[in-house]
Amino acid sequence: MPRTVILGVIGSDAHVVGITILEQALEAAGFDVVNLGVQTSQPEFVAGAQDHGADAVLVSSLYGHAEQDTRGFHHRLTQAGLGDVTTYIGGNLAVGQDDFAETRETFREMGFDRVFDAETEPEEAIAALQQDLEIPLTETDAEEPARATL
Amino acid sequence: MPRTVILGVIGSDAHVVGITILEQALEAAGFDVVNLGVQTSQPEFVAGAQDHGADAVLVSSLYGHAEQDTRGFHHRLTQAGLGDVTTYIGGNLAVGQDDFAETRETFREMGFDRVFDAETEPEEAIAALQQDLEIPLTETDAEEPARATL
Amino acid sequence: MTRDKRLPESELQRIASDLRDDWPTAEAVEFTEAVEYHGTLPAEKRFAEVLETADRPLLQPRAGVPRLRDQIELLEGLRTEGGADLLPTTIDSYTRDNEYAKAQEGLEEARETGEDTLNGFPAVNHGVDGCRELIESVGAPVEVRHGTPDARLLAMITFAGGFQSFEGGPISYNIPYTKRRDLAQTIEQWQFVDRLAGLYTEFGVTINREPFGPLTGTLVPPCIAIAVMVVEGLLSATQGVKSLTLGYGQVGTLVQDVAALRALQSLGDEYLPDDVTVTTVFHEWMGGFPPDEARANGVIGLGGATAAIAKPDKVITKSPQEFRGVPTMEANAAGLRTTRQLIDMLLEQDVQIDGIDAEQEFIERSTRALLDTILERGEGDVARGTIRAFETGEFDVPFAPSESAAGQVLPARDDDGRVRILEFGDLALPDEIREIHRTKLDTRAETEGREPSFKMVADDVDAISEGRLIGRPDGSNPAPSGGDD
Amino acid sequence: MTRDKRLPESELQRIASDLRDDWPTAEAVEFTEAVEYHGTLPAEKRFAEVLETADRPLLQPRAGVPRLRDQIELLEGLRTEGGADLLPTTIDSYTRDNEYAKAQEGLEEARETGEDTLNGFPAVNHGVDGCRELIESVGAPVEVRHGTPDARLLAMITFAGGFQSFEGGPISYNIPYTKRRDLAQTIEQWQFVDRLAGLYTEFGVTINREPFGPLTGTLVPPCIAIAVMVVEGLLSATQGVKSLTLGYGQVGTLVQDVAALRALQSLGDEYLPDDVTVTTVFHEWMGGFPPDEARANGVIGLGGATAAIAKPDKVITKSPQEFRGVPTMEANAAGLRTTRQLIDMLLEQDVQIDGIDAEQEFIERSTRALLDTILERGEGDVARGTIRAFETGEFDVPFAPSESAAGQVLPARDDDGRVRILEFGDLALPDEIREIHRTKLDTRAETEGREPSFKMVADDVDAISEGRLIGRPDGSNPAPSGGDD
Repeated sequence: MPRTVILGVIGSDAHVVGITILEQALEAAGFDVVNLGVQTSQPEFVAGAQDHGADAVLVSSLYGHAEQDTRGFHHRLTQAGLGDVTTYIGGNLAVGQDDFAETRETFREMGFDRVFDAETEPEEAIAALQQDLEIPLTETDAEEPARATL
Repeated sequence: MPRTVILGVIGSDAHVVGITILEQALEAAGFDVVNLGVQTSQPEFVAGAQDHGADAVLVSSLYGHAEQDTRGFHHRLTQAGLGDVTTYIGGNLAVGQDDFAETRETFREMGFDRVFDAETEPEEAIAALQQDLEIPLTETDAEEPARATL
Repeated sequence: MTRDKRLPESELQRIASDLRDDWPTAEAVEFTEAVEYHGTLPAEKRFAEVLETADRPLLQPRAGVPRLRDQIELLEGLRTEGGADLLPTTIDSYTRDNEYAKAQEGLEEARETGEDTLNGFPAVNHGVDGCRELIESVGAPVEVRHGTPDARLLAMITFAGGFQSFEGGPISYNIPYTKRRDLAQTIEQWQFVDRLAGLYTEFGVTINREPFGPLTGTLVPPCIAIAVMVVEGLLSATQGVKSLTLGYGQVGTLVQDVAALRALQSLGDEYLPDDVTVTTVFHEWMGGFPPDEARANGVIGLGGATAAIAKPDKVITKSPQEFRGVPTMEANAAGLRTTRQLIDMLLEQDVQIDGIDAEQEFIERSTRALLDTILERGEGDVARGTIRAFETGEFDVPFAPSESAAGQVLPARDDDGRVRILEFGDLALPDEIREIHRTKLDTRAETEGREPSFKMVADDVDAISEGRLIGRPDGSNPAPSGGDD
Repeated sequence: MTRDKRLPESELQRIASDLRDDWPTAEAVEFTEAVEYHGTLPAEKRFAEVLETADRPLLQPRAGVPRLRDQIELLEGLRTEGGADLLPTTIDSYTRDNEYAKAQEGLEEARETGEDTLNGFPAVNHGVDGCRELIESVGAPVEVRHGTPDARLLAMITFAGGFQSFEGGPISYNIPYTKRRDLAQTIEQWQFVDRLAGLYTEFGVTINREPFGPLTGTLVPPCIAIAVMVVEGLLSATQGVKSLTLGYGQVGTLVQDVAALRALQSLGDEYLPDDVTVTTVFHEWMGGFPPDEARANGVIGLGGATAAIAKPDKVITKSPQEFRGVPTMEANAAGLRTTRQLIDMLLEQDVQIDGIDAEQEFIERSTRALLDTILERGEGDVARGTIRAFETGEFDVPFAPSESAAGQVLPARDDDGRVRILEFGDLALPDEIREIHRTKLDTRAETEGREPSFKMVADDVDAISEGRLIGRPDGSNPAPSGGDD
């Protein structure tokens, strides 16, 4: 059974390239992907997760305002009965040259299960999902995806 | 009657491009030119001026040691009975970003009739020679030189 | 319903009068007086005239800071130290969202604290007089560059303020910039801008209009970019615009870039009415830059070389500090001079590269297929056809954030580095053209020993910033880490 | 009398033994031990092997400072921060004049005061052990670059010291560098250097030799440069050299530079014995640089683009600080990275430029005419023929300070920017070739509305540093003054 993953760029951020490539990678790896696109608000994420029975919500942020944009996000999810959904966040999460370990800690405390920097390859996120959602390897890509899977 | 001009790069300086072009320009302007080339010593300048009955001696220096290389030059010329010969010096006459007015003064005091910086066009030196050697304009180039004059 | 029809005078008046309520500086706009004002500007500040009579590619940087004095100083620096032939004024992003009150706040903060809290020049807030002071204080023509989907008030004020060139268009300043702007509405808003430009033109003041060619700046296939340029050109021409500069963003492959610029000029001349003067602008690489000034200079160098061979009318330059965002004036001027040196060393050389004609023919054939579909969908009306073709995905822009675009097209480089299409979605390209793209990408895939897939796209998006053109998987030719890393 | 004959072993020994008296460090040179030492060097430090097996143009900067530690640090910086594939060690100018005592004084002063009073690395004074420490401490092969007419002792010590590549030759390190060195004597001195390299080669240690292609670095017509390269290659090959890198200095015209590099490889392969591996090196522009780093980056950019299209085996890079003399390590590394970025963005592109074949054919025809005359004058002996042809002016190098060259040749650019010959003197080029040069220069003269004359030469010499390729008289396209001016 394919797992459903919700993707989106939060806030008023319009960076679209990374999430487009991530969408392709997740689909190729056998996930059902719902890409909410850029400039997605917290309520839109929650509604998307509810409507599609999401197993995981992946939040992207590249313009440096991730902390403000995700404040209260997990509270909202819990209220909507989605407290168990796996949540990741990735991108340029802080303005300036902060220590990433510190940034990771901040977002872990906010409730995100995993925190990735902007250099993360899609493969890394996929491997993490496979582990966190306890997906047997046979269920997803054992091989290089062919064009047909795109 | 064409006037004779002696050219050379003084000292151990091997910059040849400028003097080659100056030679061509002077010839095109109707002068008899004796180009002693690069790495020419003071005695060679004096001998050249004597042998060819020079009206003017043009000394070039581009490697920053002009002051050392020309010390005593006019004394040598006078001793050889060439005290009247017109002498010019041009090039990068001092190391670093000195004030050129000061540099000019230094070389004027050493006896050079005119002092030029490295940006000087051949035409300027030619005009100066025409004036200093009192050459009527008809004697030299009133017109653009044809290839045949090279 | 949105139609490609000239906006009636009455409608223009009505909208203008409505817009006057949006911000107090609109009060000062008076058309007749503005036309007279333009008449006082010397020939060297008439944008269209300078651009259209130049005998070599003119250079223009990007630049905008909030305060008037600073903007004048910045532009004069770029002109005298960078040798810029044409100057820009880049507008802040609050203005782009029509948030003039926020822009005002930012401007006042900048004035009080001396710090630039806006990322551009809020021309609406500076008003007609501020704009005129700018135009009068700098020694070259100035263009408004912005990214504003609804730029009607900005156009009213900057045209009255003496600007004679205005970037953007309903597709190029909507689809790549924002998520939820309705395309039909944006087309109508730009009809106002173009009609206003057309009216000035009729009164003897030629306003140059420049659709934004690079779109999303990320591996945009030339046929898509050029189709957008022709569509926006047609929409502008309908409103009376007579001076159009069509744009194209460098993809980094010499043959394809030169071919695309030639196709752009050629299709522009063909599709647009005879009384419109079509010029072209080449944008140096708009994708990710290497995080290293020395390598960035290499990217700029290739841009300059391409421009020298393709000979567009204008080149928008990049700076070696591109990777860190807004460059200093000095870095911006350096990008101008590096570009100028390359152009002036190459411009007089006769460089004819094999394969440009074939690539140009392929680009033109593909662009025609898209334009034919658009005109068909609109039953001859380009506005209607554009809206419908975007709805169906028959017209699409890769990596567009907009919900108005299907966003199904994925580009990738072929084995020669040229940008091809990996995923077409419903893009209106016939099978024989699709087949050529597929074959080219299969060849690359074979070279790399992998299947054509989104991984190529991902690798290609990062390649230039990592020091190469094609995102090969083997990690060969790795870039040495720069001193600035 | 000087002949192109292999130096007998006895003669080699005698000269070597005489040279041992020139400076004490020569004592430490022991051939057999040195061969063994080279055997201990890992594959990545074997110069010829690294160069000859590379799959893309390798980059090499110029660099030399007096103290050993500083030189190691400088070279490692250029390798790690600049991405240099091959490293240089540039020798100081006292050593070039064989003034080892003065070099020693300079070295000691540098060690005491910490200031660099020498303009390079005095390898003779550092001796065999110093050289070996250098070779062992850096992670790439290192070449000796110098400009020494009589480089015999330098070769003895640096070969024993682990260097496996050595620049220069009897023409290329004499005629452009000095006034009064006798050419015949210099040829004999380089026969020693080449024979020593040949002997190492016979013992399994390939010493790469690199004639200095740019010569006077000032608008050298390709046929003259290539003829010198072939002559020096032949002289080296006679002495047993098996790895030859022939050089060429960029003139700035894309078609001519690519054609010249191809002609160089092609004639090198043809004229040199089959068992000699011929590679090529392209020197980025050696003439005057703009006094502005941004514009200098443009010149470097064109060099990188040319290299990417011509694909020589090696590129000697320039730095943006060229105009002010010796660059900092950082600027030198920046020049490497700018070049690398351009090469890596262009290398995989298929760029075939029209007219390269025709230009190559013209260059080859001209070069053959010079080489034929040289061989004729020597009655088949290239050494004798070279000496005689220089005496008669049938072989000549423009702007050469040497009294051994007639110095009658004057070059100028044609209307396309290619370097042609304005004044031939007695250069052995047949009338039909001269006529082509004349016609090309007449066309330029017509464009400029002036006669072909030395004024073109003077204007061309300065043109690139003033921001353009061709020294047009009208002063159009003036360079804006740079921020660094």
